[in-house]
Amino acid sequence: MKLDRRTFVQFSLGSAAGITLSPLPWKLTDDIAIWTQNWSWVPVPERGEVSSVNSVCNLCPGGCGITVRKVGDRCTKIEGRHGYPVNNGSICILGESGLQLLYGPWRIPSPLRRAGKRGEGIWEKISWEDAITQVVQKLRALRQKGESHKVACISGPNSGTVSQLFARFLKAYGSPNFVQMASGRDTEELAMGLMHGTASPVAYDLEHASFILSFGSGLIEGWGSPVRVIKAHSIWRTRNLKERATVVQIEPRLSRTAAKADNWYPVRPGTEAALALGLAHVIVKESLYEHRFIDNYTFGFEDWTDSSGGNHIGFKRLVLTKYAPEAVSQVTGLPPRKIIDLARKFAKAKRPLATWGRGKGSRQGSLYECMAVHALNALVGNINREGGICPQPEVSTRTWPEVEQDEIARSGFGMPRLDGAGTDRYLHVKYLPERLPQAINEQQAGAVQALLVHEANPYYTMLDSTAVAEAFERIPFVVSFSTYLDETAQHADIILPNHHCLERWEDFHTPIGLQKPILALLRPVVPPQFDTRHAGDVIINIAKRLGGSVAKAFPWKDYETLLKWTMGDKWNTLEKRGFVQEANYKPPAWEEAFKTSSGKFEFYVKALERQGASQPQDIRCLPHYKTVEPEGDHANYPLTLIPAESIRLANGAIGNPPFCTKALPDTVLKGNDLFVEINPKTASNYGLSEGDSIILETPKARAKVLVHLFEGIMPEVIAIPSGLGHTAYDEFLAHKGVNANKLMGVVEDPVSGLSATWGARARIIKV
Amino acid sequence: MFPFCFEWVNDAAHFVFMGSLYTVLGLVFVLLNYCGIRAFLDYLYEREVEDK
Amino acid sequence: MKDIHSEQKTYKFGMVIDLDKCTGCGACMVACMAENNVSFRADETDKLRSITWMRVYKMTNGLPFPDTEVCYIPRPCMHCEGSGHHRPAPCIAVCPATATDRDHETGIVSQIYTRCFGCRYCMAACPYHARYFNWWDPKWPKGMEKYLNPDVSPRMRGVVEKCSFCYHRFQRAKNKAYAEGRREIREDEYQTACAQACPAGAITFGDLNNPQHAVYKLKNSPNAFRILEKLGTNPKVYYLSTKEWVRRGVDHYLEEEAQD
Amino acid sequence: MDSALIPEGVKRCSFKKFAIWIGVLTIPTLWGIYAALLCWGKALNQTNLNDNFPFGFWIVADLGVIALGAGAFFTGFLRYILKIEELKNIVNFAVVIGVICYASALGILGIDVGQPLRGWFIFWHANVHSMLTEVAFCITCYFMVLCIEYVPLVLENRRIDAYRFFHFLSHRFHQAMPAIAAIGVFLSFFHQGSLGGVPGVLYGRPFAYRSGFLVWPWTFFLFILSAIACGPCFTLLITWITEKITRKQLVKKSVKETLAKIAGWLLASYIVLKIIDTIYWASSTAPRVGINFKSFYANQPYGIWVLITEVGILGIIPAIILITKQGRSNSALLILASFLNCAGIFMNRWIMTVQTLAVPVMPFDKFASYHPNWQEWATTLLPVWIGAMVISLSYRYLPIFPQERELNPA
Repeated sequence: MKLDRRTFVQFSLGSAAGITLSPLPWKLTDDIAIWTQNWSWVPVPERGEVSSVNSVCNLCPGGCGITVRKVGDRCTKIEGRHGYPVNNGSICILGESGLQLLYGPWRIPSPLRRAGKRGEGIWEKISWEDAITQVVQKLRALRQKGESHKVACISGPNSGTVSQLFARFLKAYGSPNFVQMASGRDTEELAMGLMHGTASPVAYDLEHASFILSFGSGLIEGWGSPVRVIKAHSIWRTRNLKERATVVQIEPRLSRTAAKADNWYPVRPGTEAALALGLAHVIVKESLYEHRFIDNYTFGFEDWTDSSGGNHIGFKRLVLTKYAPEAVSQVTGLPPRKIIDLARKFAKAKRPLATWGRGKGSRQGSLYECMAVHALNALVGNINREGGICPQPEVSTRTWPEVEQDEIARSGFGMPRLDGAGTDRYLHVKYLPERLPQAINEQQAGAVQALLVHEANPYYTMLDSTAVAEAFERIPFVVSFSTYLDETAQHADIILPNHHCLERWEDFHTPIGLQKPILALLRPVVPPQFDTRHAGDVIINIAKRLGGSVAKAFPWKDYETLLKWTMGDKWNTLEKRGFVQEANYKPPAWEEAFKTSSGKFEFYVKALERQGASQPQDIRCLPHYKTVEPEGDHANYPLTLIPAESIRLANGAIGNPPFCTKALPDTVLKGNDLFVEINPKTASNYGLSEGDSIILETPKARAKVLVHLFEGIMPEVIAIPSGLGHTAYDEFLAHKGVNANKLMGVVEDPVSGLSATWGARARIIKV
Repeated sequence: MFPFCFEWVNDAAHFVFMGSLYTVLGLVFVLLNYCGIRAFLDYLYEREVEDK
Repeated sequence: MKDIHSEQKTYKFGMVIDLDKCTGCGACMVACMAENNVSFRADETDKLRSITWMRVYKMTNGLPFPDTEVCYIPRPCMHCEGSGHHRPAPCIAVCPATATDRDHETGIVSQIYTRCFGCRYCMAACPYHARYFNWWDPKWPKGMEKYLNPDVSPRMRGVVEKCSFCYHRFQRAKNKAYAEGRREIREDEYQTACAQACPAGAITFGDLNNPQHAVYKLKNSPNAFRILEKLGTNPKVYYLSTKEWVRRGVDHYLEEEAQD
Repeated sequence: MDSALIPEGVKRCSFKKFAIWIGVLTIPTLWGIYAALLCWGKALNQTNLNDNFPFGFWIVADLGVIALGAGAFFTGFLRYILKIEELKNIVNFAVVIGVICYASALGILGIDVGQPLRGWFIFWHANVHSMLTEVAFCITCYFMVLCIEYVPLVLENRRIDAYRFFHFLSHRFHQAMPAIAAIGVFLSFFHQGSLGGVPGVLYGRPFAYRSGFLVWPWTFFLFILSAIACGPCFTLLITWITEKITRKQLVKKSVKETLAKIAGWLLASYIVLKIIDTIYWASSTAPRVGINFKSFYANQPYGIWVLITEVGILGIIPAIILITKQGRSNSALLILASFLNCAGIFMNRWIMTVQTLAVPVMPFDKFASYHPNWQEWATTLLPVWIGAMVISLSYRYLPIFPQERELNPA
């Protein structure tokens, strides 16, 4: 057949018609649709046998019980454990994001050795054998040179056996420089130690309180054990109107807690102690205090005379003379009327309770402020009582045998601590983590030859990040035990990655603020996902390799053996139930409650007589208000910067997981730019409107941020979200926003030496 | 959607709506075929039609 | 829109959220994301393109410092009942491909991802912004797909998704009940992920028709209200608040309308 | 070169010139195709659309071009059903414009939906209660009808007509045209209305929601009326542009004026009804859900000026021009009025789509604004270039304008 144009056209038209009428197009249309429903790049979760494992979450000091739902060998969900005494089935935003931390790309897959410059992020994968050998060689060399005291160790604020292992290691090795990261409990322990004679954190009976006076505590922002406190908050809200608890929030910013409170009293940042003492003034003046307690179980309320005949003023005289509502009003900015009202309401409430610890309570804070707040609690007599406070109890475990130090260890351990804790200047504190970078920077190079970091991310979480970075520069050998590639790990020389908390055994002691002691057990829910090892095992291994008395201090085969040994008779219950609770624990009655030298609750803390000669002795020993002035003068830095903490934004050693970052409102972060909150009044003074770019500058650093106008913040105050500005981790967290810690310097508490920083002076420049 | 589909419901909405659709489609189909067939017949018999 | 299951036990699942208790902590948002395989991206700050089946809104009373007040409003899909056959939920009425429908057994407004072809008419119809479009292919960083829940299929790009009241949990509970020879599921057997996680216990979930369920009593409280009630969407999500400005703040009122 | 294809007795530019013209049009076309490929390949994040604006420029363009394309069915309706014989001189061109408009609408929808490959689910799993289903069914059917109306025009090409079969086929089609036009009219009235129903039924969106008659909200009827008011004007506008480009008069003035007069009266009645509707909506529909209609216009750029511009400047003014004899007999005014009319309808579609979504419904929600990005512009303008090509080709090779020979004697 000749193919001319006509035939061609006919043929084409014919075949087109033929194909159209055939089932082919229909079949294709259908197939394509089915293809779009089964794209290979959309994951199909594998099915498998469903099971669940109970454990404990240790992402924060809250210690919630968790139930991990598993499908096959995959963890698919973390839920609150039903019947668990802390959280009973509920869980917080961070805890339920835990699987993103477990499976995320920010995990460190194996031991790493730095291959590029510090912080450059170029790593070489090495074997565990190699990695440990290198650490051991370095430590051995230092020890042989008699420089064992030049090894420092920073551990998380957690009180479990792993932290203690590190402390023990340093002791056996021969260095005094074991430091735990800062937290609010440092100051609480100190205040309790001084006033009650029991150095433990404060346990609050929130559930039974009927009037909660919070001095800036972010009760529902992650303060204390977050889920437990939110649950208590719901109890306050549940009772019928008559019995409904009243919550009063003292804070310059309308935080979530302030928003949910019945009354929000904004005071100038840093003046909370003055208000507490002003309230005490009214309570004392109007004799609204609990006479039975004050008269019988306290010391230093009234003026007193010592054995040598010296006259001392008491708390009563102090507050009556110095903290009249008008004077306090001048300081705090709160009208006298409100102060008087608040004091009366507080004192007359059935079970009033004052809480201390700004934000999440993760910053140390001023000792006198803490004492002033607890003096309030003492005034209303709610010590060791229902709805009151008591020293936080612990479940006892077996004590490890004393470390037998060899000569090197003895001499190294005997050297003064770098941070100065325990010296005459800082008599009452164990560690001064926030002083450490400064101490390192002040001394000649080489004060610290090697640093071990465990469960902490000091490079990010410590105040004055610039100084911290400098201190790191001065340390030639940094070993990180981190699970994640955080900032500290990024600036380490060797990383010995720890198991994720869902992959390991560990003990967890009473969550912060709980009145009933609990001992709980983290257990491996899944086998290790990467080539990681338990930090406890690694440190035992290192000790054994170092040999001699160091090895002898660790008679246990491995961490699991040690844990079982330490838990003693509680192990079986722990393994079976996951926790041991002394549900019937009751704090001792007033008669036996106080272990102070006077045997009473001390308004006048005799132990402070020896310290801080800059002030008259009587004032020194009594809770009083003294401004903690941040760096910078008012003329140059007319504004005040405070951190804004949120439960949706983890600002501790654990980086915020992607889910939590996703849950952040768009008034915190826009792209990679951070918003700071400014009152519209202040903003209009600077000609700023919503979303404007500004340079925020403090004496420590400057940063470019965006303006978010918020009526809920005090004029002249700027709030910066705390927890962003990471430089490590991954694309889901790094380079988003600004690290608030960078902008704030360390302000040393004059008496304790702990960091009393609550903010910074600042100025803004419109760009 | 056809009346034998599992989602089909015997109600006014379906009758009216789908009914209209099928009517229209049917009409168009009939018209097209009518034109085509008539034209084909014209072509076969070379019928000259009066100009429009 | 079909009535063929008349012999079946039917429920009307709904939610009551106590705004006095809600602390705006966001646990519900993440519980939902974790349960329902919601994808995430490096930058989720554009909230107009961020999938959050459960989203916590913040409402302020508009007064200046220091009289400012704030209330948090968790907003799942309202699972609107609409009014009768002729006016179903706004989204159901408009979906051209019947990809969203009211489940006869549970009253849940469903969404069939594999059927949705992404016209987004339902999103235009929904006044609550409860519906979200997949503007991107969902991607999980390597290794993270391990935590995905096999009971919920991950969505593909170009389709609309929304809160399902954790429907798969209902099916799980129902299967269990049937296996145990029960026709009805118990209140505690079927709870949504957000209700389960909420640390404040602010979210109560259950059968609104069942007097034994907590939601039944709560929804009749004088403090109960719904968002945009006047539109007639008839949501199955109720809220509780003792604060007048909150109750009034979630709907429109003409100036002359007296305080209720 | 292609003289054998060009209709007899008319003058056309050289093939080279024509090829350059088509070539020029290809450039923006490729730009548009590139944008479309981006949207298909990388998903719809390539646009400025978001969860607050699930509908945007594309949907506006869809509603707009379908309204503008109404010239085809309405002229057909006047010509074949009302037997206004004079309009046979413009009906062909109206059909060409109609085909382009409807093809554009379908094409844009093909980019707009998230899963175009399963777009046919709208037919397979149809929800008969959805206005969009009605729209999809009608415009698909009507597009088919338009194609059938366009085919006889193609068959009239000299070369094709030379084939005897096509000659006969063309003839038979012409015979069937009134019936086809009738089907087209039926379909068109419905889908133009349904397009109005698309926003009108959104009872969760008080800005768009309208009460109505049976299942049809008032916007249903307003959209029909506005479409048939602007369709003919759009035909006139395109005719004018074609005349400008070809530098020839193609349609007699009397024909245009007839069409303009009809369009004018339709527009006038539309505007009256629109005002009544707006008053009723502002005074009754919106207050019933607690909303003072002023609050709809509280956020810029959607201030009250929107209403004034749409109804006043782009409605009342062209209506007055078109219904007065002096107005429409002045060519410049006629074109101005046609343009304002079309712009007004387009603006109406924008408002009913975008402003509806911009106005926050939950009182604690934030107002959001929207503007299309380049991908949306490029794809939305794609039909303009392709349309220009189709018109150019049709004009060159097909006897679209019966009066051309008479008006431009060789």
